[in-house]
Amino acid sequence: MSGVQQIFEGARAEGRGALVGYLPAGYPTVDGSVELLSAMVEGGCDLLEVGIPYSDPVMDGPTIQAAADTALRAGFRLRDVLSVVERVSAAGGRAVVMTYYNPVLRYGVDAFARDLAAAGGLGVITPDLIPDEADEWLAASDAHGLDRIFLVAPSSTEERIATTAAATRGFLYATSTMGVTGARDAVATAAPGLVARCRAHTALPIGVGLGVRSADQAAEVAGFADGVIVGSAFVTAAETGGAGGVRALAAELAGGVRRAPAPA
Amino acid sequence: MSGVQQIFEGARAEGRGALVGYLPAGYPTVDGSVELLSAMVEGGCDLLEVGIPYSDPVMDGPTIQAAADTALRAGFRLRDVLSVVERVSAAGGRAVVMTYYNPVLRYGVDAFARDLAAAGGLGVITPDLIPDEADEWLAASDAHGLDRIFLVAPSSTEERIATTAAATRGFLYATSTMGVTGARDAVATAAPGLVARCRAHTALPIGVGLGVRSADQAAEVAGFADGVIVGSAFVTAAETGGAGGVRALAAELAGGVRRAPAPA
Amino acid sequence: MFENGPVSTKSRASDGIAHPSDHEPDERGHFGRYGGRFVPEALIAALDELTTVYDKARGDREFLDELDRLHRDYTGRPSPLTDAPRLGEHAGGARILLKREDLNHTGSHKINNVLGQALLTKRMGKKRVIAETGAGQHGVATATACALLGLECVVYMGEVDTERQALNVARMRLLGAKVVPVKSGSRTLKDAINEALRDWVTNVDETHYLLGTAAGPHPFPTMVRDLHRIIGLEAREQVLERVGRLPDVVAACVGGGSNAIGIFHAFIDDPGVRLVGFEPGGDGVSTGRHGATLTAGSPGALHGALSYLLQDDDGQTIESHSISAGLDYPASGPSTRCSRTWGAPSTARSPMPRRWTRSRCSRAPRGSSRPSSRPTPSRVRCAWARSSGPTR
Amino acid sequence: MFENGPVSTKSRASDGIAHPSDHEPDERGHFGRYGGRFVPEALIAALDELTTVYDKARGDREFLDELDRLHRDYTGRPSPLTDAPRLGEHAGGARILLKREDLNHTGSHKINNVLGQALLTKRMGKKRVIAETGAGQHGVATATACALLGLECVVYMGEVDTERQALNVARMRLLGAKVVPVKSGSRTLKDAINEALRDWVTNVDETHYLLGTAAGPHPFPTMVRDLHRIIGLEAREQVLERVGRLPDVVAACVGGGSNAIGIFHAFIDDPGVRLVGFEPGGDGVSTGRHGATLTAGSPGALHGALSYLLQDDDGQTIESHSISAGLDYPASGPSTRCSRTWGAPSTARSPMPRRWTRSRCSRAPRGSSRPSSRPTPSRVRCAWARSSGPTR
Ligand SMILES: Cc1ncc(COP(=O)(O)O)c(C=O)c1O
Ligand SMILES: Cc1ncc(COP(=O)(O)O)c(C=O)c1O
Repeated sequence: MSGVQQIFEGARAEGRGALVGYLPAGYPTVDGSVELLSAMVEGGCDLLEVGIPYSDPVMDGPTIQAAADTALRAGFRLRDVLSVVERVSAAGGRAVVMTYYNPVLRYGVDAFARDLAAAGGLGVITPDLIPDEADEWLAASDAHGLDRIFLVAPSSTEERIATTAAATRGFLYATSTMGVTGARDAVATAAPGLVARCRAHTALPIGVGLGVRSADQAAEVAGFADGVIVGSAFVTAAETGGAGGVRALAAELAGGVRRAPAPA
Repeated sequence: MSGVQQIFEGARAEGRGALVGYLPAGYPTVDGSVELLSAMVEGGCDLLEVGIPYSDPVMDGPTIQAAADTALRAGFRLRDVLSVVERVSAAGGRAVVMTYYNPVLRYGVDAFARDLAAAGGLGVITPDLIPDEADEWLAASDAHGLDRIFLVAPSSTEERIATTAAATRGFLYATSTMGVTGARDAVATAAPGLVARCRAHTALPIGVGLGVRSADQAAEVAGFADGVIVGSAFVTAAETGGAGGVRALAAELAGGVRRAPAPA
Repeated sequence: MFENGPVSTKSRASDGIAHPSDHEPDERGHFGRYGGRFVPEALIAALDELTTVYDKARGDREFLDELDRLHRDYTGRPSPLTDAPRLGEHAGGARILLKREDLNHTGSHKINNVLGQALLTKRMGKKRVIAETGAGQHGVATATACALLGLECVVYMGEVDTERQALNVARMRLLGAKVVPVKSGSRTLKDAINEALRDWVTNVDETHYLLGTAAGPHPFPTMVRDLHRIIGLEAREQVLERVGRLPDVVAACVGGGSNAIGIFHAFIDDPGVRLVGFEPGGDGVSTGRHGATLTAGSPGALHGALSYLLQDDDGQTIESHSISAGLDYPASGPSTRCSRTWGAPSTARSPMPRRWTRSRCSRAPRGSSRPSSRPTPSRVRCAWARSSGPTR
Repeated sequence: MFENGPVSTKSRASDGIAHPSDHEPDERGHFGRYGGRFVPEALIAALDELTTVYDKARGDREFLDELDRLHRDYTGRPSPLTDAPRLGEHAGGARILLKREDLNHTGSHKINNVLGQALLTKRMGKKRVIAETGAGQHGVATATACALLGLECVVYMGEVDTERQALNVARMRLLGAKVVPVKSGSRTLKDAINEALRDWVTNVDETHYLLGTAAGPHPFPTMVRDLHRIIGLEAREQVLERVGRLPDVVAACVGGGSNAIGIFHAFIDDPGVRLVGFEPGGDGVSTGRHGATLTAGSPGALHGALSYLLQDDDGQTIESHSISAGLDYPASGPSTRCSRTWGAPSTARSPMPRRWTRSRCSRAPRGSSRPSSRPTPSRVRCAWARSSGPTR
């Protein structure tokens, strides 16, 4: 079983959902991001999603865009993500990278997989890469033992859910709403249905993301999904409260995923 | 013989050219224009050309345009030209009006002829009316005994010179150059030839205008034409020297027209 | 269900000049009382030359073919007729068809006239062209034709207009024209024409004045009208082909009148077709700040022709006002004028359309003095609209 | 001596979509290595729907006729081919012919694509259209088509572009579109596309993203190309009719690549015809401040397709620069990309034209990894020019 899947299974064994926390590498600086990610782990995140700041983040709302801009303006370079992963992994964190495809393509798909694996990274989430276009990445991730986390959406057909799940390793990322990243007041009503549809096609753990920002929402999501993915809310917490704010939010959300019983 | 022609014949009898001076009525004010025109007579002008300020004076250069604008801004109304003519005539001046056609058309062609004749005016110079379009004006000027001074240009054909001269009464106005009003350094070389061509078609006196500003130029023109017509130079003299300046220029030009022998 | 293939129309661009109509002025360019030549004698020779060269060109296959070729390959004629169903719905269910002169090269009907006159300029052996412009459309068209044919080009434009239409000034300069901002008078279109006339008087030997609308001294109103007749010739054929019958109404905006007479002309002899000209209403005809020369003007001579003017009691021109720089002109052409009802209906200064008549304008008795006030059966209307007119 | 009558050409506007060529991508939209779909999964259903509806429309006479009718009566097609003899002389004696897409309604080739997609939007039952725009030409065309067909329209435009192209912003608003100034990133075209994609992901159910160039995820590059193929189909017929033979060179400016592929496509199988694309040189390719993506870019995925990009060593997009707002885009479409010579000739960063090849792009083996450096016989060139491109 893959490294990432084990984390989900571990949480499930504890009768709860896994908590996945996102922050961009290099935000607000490279060292600063290591500190924030470590605080996430301390607060209770099971898995870190380390974002690669990118010039054209089409799946991201204003909060994450601004953080990526800050990181790029502070001089973030692609290789920095490897050192961030290496340092948080060394400190006991377990991390996947979340990245748009072009930086990987430019680095070299196989080279990136090799270097990420060497740095201790467990896998990659690819928001703008669908399995149909992923031949090179499938090969590289196989070669270097990385998990590959593809996304499904409420608009995905049964057939696409099936083929996407088949290409996925680690967990299947279900975007709970049509839209870009950003904390929302309510978890979209489409999420439970989407997760249910996914279960029909795969035994993989299913993580739900987009919009979660409170313990209550985390509890709600953990009620039907295997993992709760939180991004923008962590960026906002970092902005306003630094490492302490991130640690506190992680703790709150960790409480949330423990409140509801995990789905059978 | 017409009133205007008599003036030319009188000058010829003295062995000299006639001096025709132009100033716009109402410039700088109605009373001021009477004073300036009187100064012209005192200085030695044989005939006054009283201009009607008009909004769209296409045959005039910047000097006369500006004077017309000043008069209009000072409140000049069309009927004022009648009182100006009346006052300068009462003071012994002899005057024709120079006007674009539209003000006359608007006043009523016959009414204008009637009222101008009643005010003592001798005739009208019409820079934008050719005999071809002048049926109404020919009738009105006949009815009220006014001279009608049409223009010929260097570009006029022999045929047009002949028909224009035939429609003309008083004197034939030869524009010495292709162009608009404005003092020039040299009298255009086209003038003597044009006058000579006119002589072949008419026994009318011929006045030459456009560009004259000095005694020397006046003498030169008087060498081949029967009258010298001066406009912009008088406006400039009025601007800079008032009635005294106008009187002095008239005197200088009057000397000029006496210097050369009139053509036989 | 729909026909396809290229726009089909039989008329050639040159047909309006090649085939004189039944609506010609007298030989000195009078449409009834209107038109003629109210210009300095110095210009008569040039106007006569233009008349002669134009009359010869009208019968010269080579000239006509060249004009046709340019209008097809350069201007993009025929211009389409576009159905505007949503506008028609908005207007209460009318079927509204737009004659697309905006699709011509340089963006307006102006090029129809400009190319013809530019070719005539070459025929006259002249190397320099001057033009007036208001909105800049005519200036751009003229600068374009001059660039095409290698002619020197000077465009007079009121200083006020150079500011509000700066983009067109830039276009003209890009095309190699010299743009002269005119600072005299009201610093708008009428003063640009004054300045162009002054230039012409001075340089008439080597210069053609490429006048931009169906105004000015003979032969301009007739020549400009004829060069624009293709608008109506095409439109009439297109509407018959598309709809199977003639329209109830043909409407056009009236500045100097060239696009209006260009489209109206083909329908003058169609008794069932009402012809409606829209004049710029400015702030409203009752305010005096408008450009509704036909509705609220009176007969007068300006810029070389007797026509309808905005003028005060002394015959001084009144500045016109319009939200559209291109319609901001205090007179309009004598060939549109000839079909106006003489007399002043009671609606003259109200915001209601004004009635015109469509009299035969050819060889009407001259010198017929002032308009009588006999009202005439209405078939042509002149309306004003607060915001009619082109936006560029 | 001259032929007259309307522009004659046999091609219909819809021919480019009705008749697939020999230069089709694979069924997932790959032109060789390029193209494809590098987008969030959330959009795949919409792209699949679009592909299906488009494929069906291509064979539907009623759809094709409606498109033809609009292009004839509304757009003004066929657009003329204009001889530019003075430019030819200036260029040393070449005969230069201009394909006049500028005469189309809304002033550019953009309308070819826009009308097609707007009709497809109606077919999909969607009521809302979003679009990106740079210079504003595509935005104006889209706002126009939406006004025509009664669709809601939102146009994303970089804040920098809204300022330098304020006139087009006004036009779009006049046409009833909502213009959203995009304040993220470089605040130009690429960020407008990002923002449009974000809107699309969020509102994809009722919204069609009317992409303006031959870029983006499948089926856009193929569909936009085919909607523009009429440019080349007409031009090829017109040049044969006018000159009696094919041209030596066909040249086009390359922004996203839609006008270029639109005209090139008809000549791909003519071995004697060189195809030359001009890219924006900005301050010069050597300065790095330019928009010459094919000359100085490298393969990458942006805005949904694998193509050539201006990017740094980390794959971050580099801002493009051009004096022309319309060419200021850091990528270009995969269907132009497919004919580029793989490999980097020594002229890659010099101001010399760069060689392309015209390989058959259909169903090339996928996943063929990075470009080999085998130089290929040149028949297509890619040049850059310091000041090429449209001025509006
Ligand atoms: C597009 C357009 N239409 C109409 C006019 C008005 O002129 P006319 O009445 O001569 O057609 C203008 C004047 O500039 C114009 O640019
Ligand atoms: C007139 C015109 N031509 C060309 C382009 C470049 O786009 P493309 O390369 O897709 O033709 C634009 C872009 O706005 C344009 O407006």
